[in-house]
Amino acid sequence: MKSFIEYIVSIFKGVWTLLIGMKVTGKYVFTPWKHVTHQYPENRDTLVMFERFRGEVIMPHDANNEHKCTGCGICELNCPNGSIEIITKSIVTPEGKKKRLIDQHIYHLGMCTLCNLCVKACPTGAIVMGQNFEHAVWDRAKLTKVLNQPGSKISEGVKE
Amino acid sequence: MTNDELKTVLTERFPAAEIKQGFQYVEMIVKAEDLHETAVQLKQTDEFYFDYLICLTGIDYPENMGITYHLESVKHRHVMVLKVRTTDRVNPAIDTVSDVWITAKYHEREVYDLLGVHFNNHTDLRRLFLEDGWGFPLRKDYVDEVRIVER
Amino acid sequence: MSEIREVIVKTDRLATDKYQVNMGPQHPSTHGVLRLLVTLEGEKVLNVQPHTGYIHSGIEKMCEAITYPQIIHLTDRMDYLSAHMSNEAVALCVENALQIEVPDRVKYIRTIMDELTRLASHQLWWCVYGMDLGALTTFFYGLRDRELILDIFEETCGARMTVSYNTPGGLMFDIHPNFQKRVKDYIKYFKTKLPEYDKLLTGNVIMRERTEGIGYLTLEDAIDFGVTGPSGRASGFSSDVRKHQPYSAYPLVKFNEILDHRCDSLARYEVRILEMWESISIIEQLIDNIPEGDYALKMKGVLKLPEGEFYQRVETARGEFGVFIVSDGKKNPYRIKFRSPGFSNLFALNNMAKGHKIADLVAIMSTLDLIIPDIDR
Amino acid sequence: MAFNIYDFTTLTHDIHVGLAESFSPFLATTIEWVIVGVVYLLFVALFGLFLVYAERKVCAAFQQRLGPTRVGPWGIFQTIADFIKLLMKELIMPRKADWFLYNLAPFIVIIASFLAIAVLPFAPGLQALDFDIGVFYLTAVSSVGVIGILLAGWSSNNKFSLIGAMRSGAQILSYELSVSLSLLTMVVFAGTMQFSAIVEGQRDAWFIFSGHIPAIIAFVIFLIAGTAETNRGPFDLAEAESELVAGFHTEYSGIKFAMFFLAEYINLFIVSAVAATVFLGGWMPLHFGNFESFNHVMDFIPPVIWFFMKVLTVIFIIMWFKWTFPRLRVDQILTLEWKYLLPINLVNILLMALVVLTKFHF
Repeated sequence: MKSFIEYIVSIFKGVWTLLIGMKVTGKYVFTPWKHVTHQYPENRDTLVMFERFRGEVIMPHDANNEHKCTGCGICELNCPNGSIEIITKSIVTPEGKKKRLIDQHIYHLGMCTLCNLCVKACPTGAIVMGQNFEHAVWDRAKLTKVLNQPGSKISEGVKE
Repeated sequence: MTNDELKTVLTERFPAAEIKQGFQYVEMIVKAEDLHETAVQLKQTDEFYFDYLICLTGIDYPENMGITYHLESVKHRHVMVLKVRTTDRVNPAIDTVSDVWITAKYHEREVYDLLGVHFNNHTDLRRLFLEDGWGFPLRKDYVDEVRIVER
Repeated sequence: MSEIREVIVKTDRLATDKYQVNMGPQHPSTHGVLRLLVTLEGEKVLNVQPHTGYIHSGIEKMCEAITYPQIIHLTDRMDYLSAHMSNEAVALCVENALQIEVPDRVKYIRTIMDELTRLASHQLWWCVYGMDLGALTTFFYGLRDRELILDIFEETCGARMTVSYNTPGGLMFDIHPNFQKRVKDYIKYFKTKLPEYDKLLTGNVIMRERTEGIGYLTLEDAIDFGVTGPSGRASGFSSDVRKHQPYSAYPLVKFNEILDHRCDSLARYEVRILEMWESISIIEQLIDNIPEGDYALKMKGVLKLPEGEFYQRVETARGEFGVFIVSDGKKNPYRIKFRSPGFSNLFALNNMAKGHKIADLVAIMSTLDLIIPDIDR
Repeated sequence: MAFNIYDFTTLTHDIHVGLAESFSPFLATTIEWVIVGVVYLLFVALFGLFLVYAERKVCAAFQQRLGPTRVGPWGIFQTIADFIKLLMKELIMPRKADWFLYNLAPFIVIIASFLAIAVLPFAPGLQALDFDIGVFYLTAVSSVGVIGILLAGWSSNNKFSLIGAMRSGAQILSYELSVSLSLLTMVVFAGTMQFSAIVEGQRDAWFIFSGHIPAIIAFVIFLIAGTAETNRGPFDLAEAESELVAGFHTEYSGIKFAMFFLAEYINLFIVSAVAATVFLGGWMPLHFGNFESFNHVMDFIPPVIWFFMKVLTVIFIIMWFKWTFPRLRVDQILTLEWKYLLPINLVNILLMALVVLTKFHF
């Protein structure tokens, strides 16, 4: 008899726990406007990434097409994956001094793990992390980028 | 037991072994032939009772192959490092401790896989991660011109 | 007579037939690319043999070629759910070897981040566990709450999962001005959601039937196999590194090590649920008291560790994570070994799943909370 | 042709008379068959698609998501797009599969669902087959589907499929008992097996109200067993995704997979429709004793709408089960049936017999 009562009680207890679970999900199903989905491509205009978000390495240029990169190569040294290559060129200044300048700051986005070490190491703050995260391209070669724009030069006042 | 006490007791117990205070833990270097016996004693003696093998690392030193065991006693909460070395770098072989700590069975398989150290009496010594016929990548003389790009 | 015997022989042959099934590497419940070679008799599991290496990436070998600050970003990729703890392990190991003491602010922030990571990891575990049991809705509730933690990470660290927030000697950035407020808001929010987890799954009679007494792992076996973390603690194995070898700000906070002696799947489940409460309490103790100061020490451009061997243990969401650095005085390690909790935990699976049904195998594997890159490295 | 939304008897009768006048009796019957077949096919396909869409939206609401939004407004054409995709997919067959059985299985499964749908009364006069053993026929043909599932699992030569099929076999055979017994309880109460008569008997009060306690118990048992019979969560262990990848239909692709998929939803509809018909009064409007005005307002809603409202409510409850509960293990599912549902059911039939004998009902 005792086991029979236990049997009946176990049925009601089990059903009760199930009903509690259904109450939790029921609370959500009847408030469907409280959804948490972000509709990504639709909300592109209003989507603001956090300022520290690491999407890619970029080199900001100002209005005169000037950047701050001296071509020192510290970022290249600090990169764990070899995704940065610095190509420098030697020019002769009007004063007759020989000077090394950045020719191309090559950045392989496909190899980059976005660890922020290059940005942290850069002595002049020439490179920063950009917020763009839509990197899909059809051709892998497009992931190799030249960060300094053509014809750009180093801005005045950046100490070398 | 604190490190100092442990060191004293270990010195008494294993006179043949080389015992020193390492950076954090007491380190004991035993000969390869004494390893299994030492391991059994370390686990079963009540004052040590090292029942938890934290980590088993194979290291390719310049002259020899070494295995480092990090041991902890759950009962006494002391930690020590047991080391064993073999000078044979071509076909290194060391006794297994997998019958003492079961977890060593799989750590040893990993060491065998990556360093090519053979463990005597191991019941199931197969490669763990890599394919058969692959080299031993954690050895310092490992060359792989295709996959490793030097900078 | 002979006919009868023939029939008996035939049915006999039908009756006892073992067969092997490959679960994985592309199986929905192996959480990645683990392959289990399961020997079955009907639905009963006779033997489970894990085959690893499908996502072996040679991180230990790669680390031998790069410098210490660079190693940190590779540790993100091992146990991606406890990325911050793995980062911290390397940073602590290097700091210990160099014998430098980081500012208190760094310690506090690291600890808060640790616990947030643990919360996020346990939430993901919870939702995946529900899914492995067949309750698909838990998956979305868990992710919903985890997403907010990842937002906090993104705001402060710049990345959601592979945070790379630690550097030897401190942190990559200072915390974001919004950080404290956001964390407090989150804790307030999550305190209302965590009881819901209990209502939805913990109390559920089906879930209890599925887990009670399933996947028994004795204390001796847990220690022998080195099963640490919540899985080990559910067997009574007191293995919390935060308690036994405290690091960062853990000596300063009060918290309980959750121990359970029931040793089954339900115990492993409940230990994790209770650990979430503990994490909340740790965060609450620290979040208002973050001291002012530097967020990082000024370190040399090239870090060189003294010659020697250094070992650092931390507690990740899955168990004890160890970094063993053998240094020969150069700027990169001579040998680095990561003692990953998943590796040791995985191989106890055979011991636990033997004799249970195939559905239990999935449930047991899920309670171990395996992350495959953590195993393969 | 007199079209009346409240009663389709005249409409069907007019069609029959019209056909019989223009054609020979044999041809007329054939044309009627074809018309009925096409109508049912269309209904099943469209309602199946609607159910898939509804399931996705309901499930999304449970999980605080939005569900499909891209194809058409609110994603209403999503399932149609999915169906077109499935139609165009390559049919892959494992090399060592049993060719004949492998291709036969999906048809058996879907034919079984079609057979069962024939006896359901959608509205007065809107019923393909109305014969005196309707309930008996329904329980008989609805269990034919398990043969298809077993064949599918066995013939695809995949161990996961085989395990799934065996689980499904054990499960459906067991739960068939509970479904039949709970229906039997109501047959005892109604005193007939004919669906139209069962609905007619609920003109004053639905059976779940007039049969009070035993009817409610039977309803709950029918819901549980019906969920199990349709292989839906929490009893979806035949296709347990986290354990068996996709169970018995792991190896099926394209349109054959679509047939299994559709059959699952038709079965869901059938179970809900039977529950609605036997317990909730089918197409009968909600009537309360002597509230004449209220009853009159209820009568104003067409019977077809009543029927589908009830069916969709039951379907929603079954979906609620699926999106809340974890899955049972195979031994627990059998324990639930043999140790809980079956004894309760047997006692319940006795109780119902007592209720009927003592006329202790409304």
